Amino acid sequence: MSLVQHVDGLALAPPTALALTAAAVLVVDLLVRRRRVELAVGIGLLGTAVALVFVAVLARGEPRATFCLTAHACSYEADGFALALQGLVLLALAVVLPLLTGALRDHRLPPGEAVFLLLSSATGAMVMAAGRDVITLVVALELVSLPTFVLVGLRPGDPRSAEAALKAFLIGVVSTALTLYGASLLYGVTGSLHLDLIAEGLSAHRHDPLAAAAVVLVVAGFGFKVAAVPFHFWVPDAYSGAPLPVAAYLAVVSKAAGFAGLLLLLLRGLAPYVGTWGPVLGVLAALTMSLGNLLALRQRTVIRLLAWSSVAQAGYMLVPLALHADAGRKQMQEASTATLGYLGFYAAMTLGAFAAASVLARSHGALTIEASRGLVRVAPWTAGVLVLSLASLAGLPPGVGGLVAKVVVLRSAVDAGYTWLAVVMAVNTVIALAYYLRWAVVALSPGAATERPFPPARAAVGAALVAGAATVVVSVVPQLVMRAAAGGALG
Amino acid sequence: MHLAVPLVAGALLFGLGIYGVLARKNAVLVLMAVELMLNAVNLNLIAFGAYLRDRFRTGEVTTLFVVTIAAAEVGVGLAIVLLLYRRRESVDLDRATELREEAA
Amino acid sequence: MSSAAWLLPAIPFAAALLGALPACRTRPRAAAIALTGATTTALVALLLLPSALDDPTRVRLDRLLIAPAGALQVLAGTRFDSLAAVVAVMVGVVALAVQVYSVGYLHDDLRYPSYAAQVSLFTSAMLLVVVASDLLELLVGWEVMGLCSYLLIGHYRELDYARRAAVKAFLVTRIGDVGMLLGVAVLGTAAGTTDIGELLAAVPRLPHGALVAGSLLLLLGVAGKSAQFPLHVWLPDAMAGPTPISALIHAATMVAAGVYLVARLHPLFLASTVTLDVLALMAAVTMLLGALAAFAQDDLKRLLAWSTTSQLAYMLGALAAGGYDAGLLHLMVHASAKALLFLAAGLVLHAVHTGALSQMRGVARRMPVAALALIVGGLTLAGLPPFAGAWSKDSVLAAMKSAAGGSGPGPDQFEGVLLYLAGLATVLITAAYVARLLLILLAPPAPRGDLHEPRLSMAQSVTALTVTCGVSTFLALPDALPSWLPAPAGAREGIELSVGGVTLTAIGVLAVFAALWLYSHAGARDPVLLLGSSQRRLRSGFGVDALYDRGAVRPTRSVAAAVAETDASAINHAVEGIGRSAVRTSSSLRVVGAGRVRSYLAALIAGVLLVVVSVAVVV
Amino acid sequence: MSGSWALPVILALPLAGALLLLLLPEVGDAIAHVVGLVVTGSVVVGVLALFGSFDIGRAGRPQLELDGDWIPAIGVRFHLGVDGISLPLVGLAALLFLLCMVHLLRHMPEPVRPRALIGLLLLLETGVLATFMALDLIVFFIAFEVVLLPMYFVIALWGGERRQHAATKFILFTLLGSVVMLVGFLVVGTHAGTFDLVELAGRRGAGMPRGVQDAAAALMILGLAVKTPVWPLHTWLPDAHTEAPTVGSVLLAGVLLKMGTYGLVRLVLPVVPQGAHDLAPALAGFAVIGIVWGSLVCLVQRDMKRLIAYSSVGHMGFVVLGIASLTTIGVQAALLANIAHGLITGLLFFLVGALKERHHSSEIAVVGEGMLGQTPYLGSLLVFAGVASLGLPGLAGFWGEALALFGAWRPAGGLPAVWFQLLVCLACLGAIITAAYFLDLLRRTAFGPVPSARRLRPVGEARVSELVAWTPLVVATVVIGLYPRIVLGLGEAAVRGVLGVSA
Repeated sequence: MSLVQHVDGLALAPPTALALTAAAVLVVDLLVRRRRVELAVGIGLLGTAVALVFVAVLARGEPRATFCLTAHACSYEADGFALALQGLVLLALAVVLPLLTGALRDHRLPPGEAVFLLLSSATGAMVMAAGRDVITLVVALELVSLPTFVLVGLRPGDPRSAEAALKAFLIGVVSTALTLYGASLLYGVTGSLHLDLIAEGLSAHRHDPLAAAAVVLVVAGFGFKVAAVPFHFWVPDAYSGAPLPVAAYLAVVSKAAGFAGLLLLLLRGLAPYVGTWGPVLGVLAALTMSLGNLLALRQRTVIRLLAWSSVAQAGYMLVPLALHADAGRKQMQEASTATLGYLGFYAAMTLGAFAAASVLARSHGALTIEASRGLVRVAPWTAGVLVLSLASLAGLPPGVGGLVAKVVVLRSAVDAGYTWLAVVMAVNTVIALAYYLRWAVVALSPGAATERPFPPARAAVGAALVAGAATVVVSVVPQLVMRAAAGGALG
Repeated sequence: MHLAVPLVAGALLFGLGIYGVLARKNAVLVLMAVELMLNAVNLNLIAFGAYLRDRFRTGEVTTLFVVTIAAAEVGVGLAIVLLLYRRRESVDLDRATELREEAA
Repeated sequence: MSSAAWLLPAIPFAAALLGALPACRTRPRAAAIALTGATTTALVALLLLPSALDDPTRVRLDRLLIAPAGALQVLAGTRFDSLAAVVAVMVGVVALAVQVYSVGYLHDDLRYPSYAAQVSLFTSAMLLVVVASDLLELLVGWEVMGLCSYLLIGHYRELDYARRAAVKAFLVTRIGDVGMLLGVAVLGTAAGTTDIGELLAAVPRLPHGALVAGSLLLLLGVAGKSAQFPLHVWLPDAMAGPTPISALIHAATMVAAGVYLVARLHPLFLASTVTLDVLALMAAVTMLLGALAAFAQDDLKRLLAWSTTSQLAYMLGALAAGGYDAGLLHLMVHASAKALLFLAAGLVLHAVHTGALSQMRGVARRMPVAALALIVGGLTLAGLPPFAGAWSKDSVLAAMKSAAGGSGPGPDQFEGVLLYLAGLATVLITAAYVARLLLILLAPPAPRGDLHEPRLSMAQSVTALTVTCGVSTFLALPDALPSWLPAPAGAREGIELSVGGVTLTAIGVLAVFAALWLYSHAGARDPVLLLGSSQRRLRSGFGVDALYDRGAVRPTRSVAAAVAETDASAINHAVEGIGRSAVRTSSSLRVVGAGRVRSYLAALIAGVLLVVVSVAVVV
Repeated sequence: MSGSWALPVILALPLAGALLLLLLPEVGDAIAHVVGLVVTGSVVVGVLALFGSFDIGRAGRPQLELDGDWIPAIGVRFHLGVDGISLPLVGLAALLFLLCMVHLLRHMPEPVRPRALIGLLLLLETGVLATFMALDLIVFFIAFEVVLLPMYFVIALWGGERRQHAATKFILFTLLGSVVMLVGFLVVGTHAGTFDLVELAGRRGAGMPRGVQDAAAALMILGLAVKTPVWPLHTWLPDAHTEAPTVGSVLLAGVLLKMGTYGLVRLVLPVVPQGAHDLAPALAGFAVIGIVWGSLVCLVQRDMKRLIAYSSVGHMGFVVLGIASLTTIGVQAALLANIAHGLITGLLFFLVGALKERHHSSEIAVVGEGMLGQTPYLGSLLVFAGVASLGLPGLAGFWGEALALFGAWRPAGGLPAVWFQLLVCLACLGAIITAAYFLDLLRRTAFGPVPSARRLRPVGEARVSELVAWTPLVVATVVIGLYPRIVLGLGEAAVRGVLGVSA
């Protein structure tokens, strides 16, 4: 056994590029005094673009793997699944970074640190997508989470920001502890922490209560990231305490990372115990979407509405994972495709909504729903993106993307025989429409001629338009997303 | 030594940590309770590693990672607690309830 | 589309369309269009008559597929035989008379143009009924006629009672029509066709249930259109319309449609004794009810309306008794007599501006045209020889008598006897109200003061109809009709006339005339006083209207109110309640986000523990 | 993609118009009207061309098909086509949208904003046409959903006083219906392995066990019943109609309701025939309750818009009854009644809208008597529309309802005939009450003396722009009434196909 492994640099290139960019931002920020915001964000975008190029290059070639224990058990795989998610993370980053400029200026946040933290967290998300053993996943999880805690608490002078950070942090670390404890038990049962080897081990240990408990515990940390019930509590508080772009990042990138880990863990590592976790996730999905939608129904501020809506959306994304004990490889593959596909559509539309909210926050100040009255007059394009995004989130045309996403997820529930879950989701869709619409119609209503304290930030409007364009593209050609999502988590 | 001994000890440690998380109002003490939970994990990993005679030394290696994670968490956590203290002059968790669902 | 029979409904339809155009809405243009249309129609009907009578058994068919629906292929078109030809002539002539008359009668009415167009449309619809080859097609004409009747009764739309009468007429006939539609559906689905010829051919192989149910339902339509008990209530009220309309619709054409339909489908009805029983009973009740109510009326037009109801029952009674030719003969005779009476009554009304008989004493003495018309029409209606009414009535009675004897086609003997007795009694009551009418209008002294002179066109058409009616008396109609209108298989052949019967009837009628003359002459009294306290009861037609109001109209309204309330409170409430409960649930879930991070952590760990335990147990 | 591009081109027209108007704020309001007219006009021309190129001999099969992969990952094909069932509805929709545009020229509801309103209506048109052309379950569903948001905004932004409530109720209620329907589609898709309607209709439910068919049919019928609407799922309709602006009411009644019954014929009958057969008696029962219920409510209704809305419940009841009979004649009748209801109720809503504009209320008491006296055109048209709606033979409304009764009197083999016959009798009762309330309505509005107050301040007679918008409806009602073969003949073969009956 050679202690010196061959490391495939190309496979690792995307996260590496991002990590190096993060470091570069920090260094440059120390050296430069003027125009720090533009510079930090600019370098960040550049690094994102480079990483994206690497992803594209990798996507053209054969799947690569590195850090291998044996010939078949590698800890890092740049396969279709990983690349799709990495692409998603990078594209989302390309929207979040410009959004950040406005917040950096308005709240006088330290630009270098903020961009550095964001890029570090994103690096974690990229690694998460490619990690194939529990340790890599947990480390990636921490890498995603820890910088976001700091980002949430970054608003100077605002005690709510610190409170939000603390809540997110505590729930996060407790969840991680649960995951690690579960991982330790899993190691004990199967003798390995590599996903494929865990799967082999679990196959040999059917109906083991300890293993079942370990399965549940190990999922906890990822449940925290995706904001599933009962790990969702931090979401509304953290979103409303955090700067808006950070909330957007949490809602999209961090959630995507959580789902990446969850899919890998469940479908690849814990697949033999599908009979255990399948029904549990079905129930959790139902609870998550119902709770999220019901609570979103009465929100008056934009940000809490989006927060609860993102909880509800997580519930939808969990639906495909509700599998029956007899689910075979094909069903798991489809479940992965469905969740990943939904994630793709979700990213586009959620970013659109957050971007519009950012524009709103600048042009209107207060962030109540009522404050967006007359948005269509002040910023027609942003209003358009907002309505399109909300329609997508609700799953109604013209947001065909969101509609297709819902169809995909519902289909997998019906396929799996969880028709009740499909009906619950159907009812939830209706509740959700009620609050999305309430906002949309306010934004489109002619309002009192509002004074504009700031002109809408051009970067934010641009970000909104990019997200809107993405939503349109995935609405017209949903196959783009679905094809990318078809690279399953099963390897 | 029988495997059960370290495992039970780990479970107790973990339970203690959970108790601490739930019972303590002081944010710093809650942080310490989380450390207890992570150490329970370490205990488990070491015990299983020894028991399984894992040729990859997975248990031991993972422990190193967990220790690092714990350190990072404490670093970030203390910073946040400090931040809160600077704003509120209190580290009482029950008093940090400004962010909540509004009454309808 | 080659048959000239198409022209019959098409010409007046074109006239109606033209008349509805904005450009044609001036009085002279409207009159020109309407008169041209009516004249052409009558001419076409007359021209088509000889060839149809040449070979009375021949049926000319010209059909076009208009509604291919599954197994049912509705071929609409014309079915022109001698029956259709004869009735078409009747309709054409009466319609022409009415159009001519209306030019004068509505001389000062601004709404004449639309009126004329509606009459044209009406004529077209009636002729469509006459020539229709398919029951659904027939139903089109049948109900469009109902619509025109509705519009024309409501002509004086400012008058509340006219509006109400219009609605009532449409609604009551609609009840019958829906029944009839259902009947067509029953028969049509059973026979697989709604074509009249094919349906009649299929009668022997129809299931008995479908035959009985279908024919009974058709009868409902007949009752509605021909104002038979229990759907007769609309006709007296319908007199709210202009008088020519009363003549056209409510004497000669629309109400005749019911009789025509029974004649058209006679074999179908003859095949179901139950239906004939019901028809006989209906006719018996209606003829007595109508005659008695007519006698008690205070209003000239209402008197004539009730009389119509009663006489239509005669025709239907004849058909029920199997007397095909007798019924049709009476239809013709009555149509011309009643049209004449109505138009003459219109002259009187036009002159005195009131419909009350008590205001009309002696009026006709100063109006020779009207007087002559009233005498000819009245005596025809009463059935006094040598007027044609005597022959037609007698043949009807003869048919009923045979039915009462239980021989030949017809209802069961019991119903036959009832029918015959009612027929006999009605002869006498009819004589009584005709005598009353003539006595009042012709009794001396003639009133003084101004009377409106009838306009020329009105006088013309009345004269023409008087002549027609008078001439028909001397025509050998009773002889000719059976050869023109060969009875369908199973019906009674020909017209049975017995000198004895006619004589007896005549003596009875004369006796009634004499008695009333003596009564009224003695103290210039209205014979209606004979009725004493029961007059009011009879005048209201035995209170059937009030009964309907209490038994059907008001309950329906209260049910409707209750349903509307349930819809608003229960169903709608349930739906909106679901929405509200979602919002309530949302509010009560607020505790989930109460802000304390330690409760968050507790819930988190409790949740995980719950799942861990349950999973570990289940595994 | 393979096949004819005619249908997508027709769909693209209103979509492009909508995008042009909604996305380019620089487009002036006057241009908006022009764009609306030109686009809907060219759609009508396009649809006429469709009629021209349609092979009536093969009306039973979809024609002018376009078929291609759209989302292969979940087996969704972009499959469009028209047959004898959908073509008349496409024609109806195209016509009504054009007429609405004509109407809007002179009658913009408050707040005016023509660019937005016309843009939304064009979007609506895209969805409606796509629904009638879709030959894939998922594409159908998406098109079905396209109409929701535009209609919601039309009601919520241009509606009456309680518009927000009505609009929300409309969209939530119908969305609930359509997602339930989607679950039904997915059940079908799971068991059949395809969403393609032509393929599914060809199999006629083969391979789907009875329980699955029943479940799928129940879900689909439930969803479509909300849209139709079938009693007791109708309560969104009166509110939506009452609050919507005139064009909204016209399109709701004239086109959107049709999507529900079209769905029953297009999706339920051929795809899950066994399920349809099992549920038909219950469906017919609800339909007939709706007929009687709706007409009774109308009897005591004081608002004309609500009255017409409830009358729609009754009329659609006849349509559903015809469909539930599962006979060729019944289903053909239903399709005809669909078209007739679209024309007649569209006309009625135009008229009531005109009255509301003049009197600022659609209360019967406010509108008052004497329309024939003061505004003879408006009055006569109201009488015409009223008697057409009550099913006068010779006008379009008659044939559908009459033939539906024919179909239901002798339902398809295996259905309880006595039950259906009882229902037919009840439906006849409803038809009588329908006549009663329409006649009562006319008595209290069209007829009667002109109120003295109104003599001093005359109410405007119908304008040319209004007459232009209404005349085609009148003409079509008469023509179809006299010669229903135009519609029935088109549908015959296709209906046989849907029911799996050989000619």
